[in-house]
Amino acid sequence: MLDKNGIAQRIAQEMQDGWYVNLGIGIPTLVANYIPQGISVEFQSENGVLGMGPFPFEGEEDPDLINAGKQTITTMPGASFFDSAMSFAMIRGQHVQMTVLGAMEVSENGDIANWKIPGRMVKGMGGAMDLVASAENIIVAMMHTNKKGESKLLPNCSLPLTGVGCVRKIVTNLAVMDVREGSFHLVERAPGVTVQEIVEATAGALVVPEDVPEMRL
Amino acid sequence: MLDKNGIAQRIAQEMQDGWYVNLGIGIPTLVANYIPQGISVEFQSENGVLGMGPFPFEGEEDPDLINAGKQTITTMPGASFFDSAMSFAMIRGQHVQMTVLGAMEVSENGDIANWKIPGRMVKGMGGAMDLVASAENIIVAMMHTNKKGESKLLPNCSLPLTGVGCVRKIVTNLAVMDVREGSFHLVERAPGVTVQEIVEATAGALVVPEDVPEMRL
Amino acid sequence: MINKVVADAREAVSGIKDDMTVMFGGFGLCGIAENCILAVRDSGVTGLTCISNNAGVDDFGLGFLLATRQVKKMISSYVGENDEFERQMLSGELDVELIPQGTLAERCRAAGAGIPAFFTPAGYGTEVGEGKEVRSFDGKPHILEHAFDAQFAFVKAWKGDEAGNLIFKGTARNFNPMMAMAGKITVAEVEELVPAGELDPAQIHTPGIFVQRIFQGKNYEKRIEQRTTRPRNP
Amino acid sequence: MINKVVADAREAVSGIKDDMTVMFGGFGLCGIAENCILAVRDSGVTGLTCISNNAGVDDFGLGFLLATRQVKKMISSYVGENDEFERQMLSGELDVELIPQGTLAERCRAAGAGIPAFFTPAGYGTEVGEGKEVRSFDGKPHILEHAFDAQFAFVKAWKGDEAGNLIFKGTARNFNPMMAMAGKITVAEVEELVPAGELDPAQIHTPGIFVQRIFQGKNYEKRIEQRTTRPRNP
Repeated sequence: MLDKNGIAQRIAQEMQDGWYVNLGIGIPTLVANYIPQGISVEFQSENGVLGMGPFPFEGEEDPDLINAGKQTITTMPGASFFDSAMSFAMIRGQHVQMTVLGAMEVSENGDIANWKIPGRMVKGMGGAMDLVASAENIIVAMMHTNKKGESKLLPNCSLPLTGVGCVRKIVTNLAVMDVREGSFHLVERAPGVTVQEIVEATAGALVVPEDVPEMRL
Repeated sequence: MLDKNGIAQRIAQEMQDGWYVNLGIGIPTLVANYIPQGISVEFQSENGVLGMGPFPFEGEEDPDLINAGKQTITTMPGASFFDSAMSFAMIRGQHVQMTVLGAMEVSENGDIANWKIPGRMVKGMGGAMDLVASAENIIVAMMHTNKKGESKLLPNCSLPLTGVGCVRKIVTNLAVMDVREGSFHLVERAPGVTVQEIVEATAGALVVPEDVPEMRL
Repeated sequence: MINKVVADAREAVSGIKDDMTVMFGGFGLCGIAENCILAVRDSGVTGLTCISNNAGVDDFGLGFLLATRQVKKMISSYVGENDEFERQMLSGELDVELIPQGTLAERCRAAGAGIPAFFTPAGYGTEVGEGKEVRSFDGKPHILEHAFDAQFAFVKAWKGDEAGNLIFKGTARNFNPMMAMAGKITVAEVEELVPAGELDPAQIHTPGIFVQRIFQGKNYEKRIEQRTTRPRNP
Repeated sequence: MINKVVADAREAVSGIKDDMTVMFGGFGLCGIAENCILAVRDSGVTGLTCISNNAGVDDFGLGFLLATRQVKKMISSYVGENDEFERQMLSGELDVELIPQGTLAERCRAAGAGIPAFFTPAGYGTEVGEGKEVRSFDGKPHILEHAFDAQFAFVKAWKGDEAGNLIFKGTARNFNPMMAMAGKITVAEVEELVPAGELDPAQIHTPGIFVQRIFQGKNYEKRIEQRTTRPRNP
């Protein structure tokens, strides 16, 4: 079984050299810590920066330099700043090759719900609806089940949707799954996790091939 | 009767302090030479500059600094450069207060034709269609009649249109006219021109008030 | 040239009236018009519809206008970190319209660019798309979104000149340029105001044509919401 | 990082094929990709559909591709000053689609920004509007225009860095930034290529994400079409 850092590490393996990547808040943010050796990617933050670097050293924080999570950041050589219209032009125009974001629910046809729980204070979708409607390569990073132990991989989402039919890949604490043709397709097991455990934790249609390798981190 | 410079001079009187102005090719270009004292306007050229100045001194021409007529120019203090999308955002978004352009024909309901003569080589509309469709304050600068002596102020345009119902004011070698409610409205006579001469040179509906003052230049 | 320079924030917001729709630039507390927000508060106008990506925090930014209940409706992509906001929303005192962030940005740009409507894929199949025209392009469904209509826009820049040209710093640019384009009256407050001619024309982010009033702000707090740092190597 | 820097124009245009749709930046002869145009000519591809505001002159710019009859169709807002162009158009060898300049610019931006279609007032009631959807907003009729679709975009910048970031000079910016956004493969030629990190991130006009290939061009002529000057005071 993976922890949050393990999920992030596995997702980082999906990155390819030269890609532009947008990471959501939460587990996705951790992906930046696990870029494979020999690979160079540029991180886009939708509030208007390309080429985000690590957090600043203490005392060097600049209030005019933050990411979409409102955290103070730095920039890498080759960075650029731009306005929000340009930022979402990059996203909507599919110039960002990979988007990683968290989810509350994903359905077997790739619908995603991650912005609203009826009856609770709603904070808003931010850029998530633009990201999921636009990106060709959306990876969801999340726990396989919620705090009550219920599956977050469902036949249909019960929560209000963020986007329809857009999720291509899911990495959870238990497994890596592709989403296509109306089903989750099991690709890899997390270390020490059995296929049976994954099947039991998955409420939506799950296609299990004969051989399901354990992921390598 | 006015010459081209006189037409330009009369149009310049329409400018108000602080306005942003787009001048077309031909007579409209001359308007810049007659800005009234005490008034300051900024000239926009749709290829991407605001705050155009006079032509450069000989030897100081910069091939990267031209206007929409492809002439070498200079800039004034407070100028800015921008791309074509931003330039037409200014125009379409009605941030430019005054547009002056030439015409081959204008109809009594304000249609304008100035880009195409069937059977001849067509060079294109350039930015004219965006300008006439967008601007609230379009002034046409032209001769009252064509080279054959035929009126260019018609009941209906015979040439392919550039825009419909958009012309507000016309300044010709003979007169100043407003265009509203489906008619040309005579406002001023050019020096030495009689109302009768204007009536005879105007094919479209012309409303003539009792008193038609001679213009002051 | 007509003088765009006003003395202070109070003069800059003059003409704002009850029930107007107004835009505020900024992302979180980054790049917000600190001086104008206070001046709008002090003007006493009420019933405002505010278009702003976020809604400030309890004791800063647009939180000031929420505390005084001058806001009737917020149009934003993300609100939160604001207890008073939550209270007013849940009690029904405050109307909230949530819009995808990219759509929010594009609707501002469209307003400034004379584009009354455009198609975007964002929000299709969700609550956001309900009641909106759907059309497929290359087999992909999109929804029709419309330009905003705002009487005032309050933006914050780093440097500005007397012709209204603006330059932004870092990610404090965010929504400010599009809102500057969109406002019928755009008020820009800047950290440094210089005479026309001192800024490089090629480096202007917002050309002065979009700015009707400009002034040098004061007492900028520039609060940081999430101060994240890394340790220096020993 | 994948190396975007290519050796020369020849390598930069590799992959261009007959009958492709390609964009060329520039306004008149200002800000045109002089090196790429020659390399496209020398590649020998034919049947091109070229999206470019203008069509060059007889012996320069896109005139080179017209002289060799490599262009099947021009999509422009203004053509002229080009006898060979006129001859090919009148003889029917060359197809020409004329588009309002602002619509041309916006259709490029829309292509790059994932906006498949938008409404504009330009061209309503004219030949340009024929056959297009009409809709009124606030009582004013608009027509629906669609994003372009181009396999290649060839743009010219003043400075660029190895990450693909571009800075333009003066009015040589024109259509280049939107075409850079729109091309599936965008090739940028620059007068000066510098290592990543040497350009100020706040002054980038075109972020590198839009540029797939970049190289330092050579032998720039930068011809002036209308050399206009004023006399010095004696």
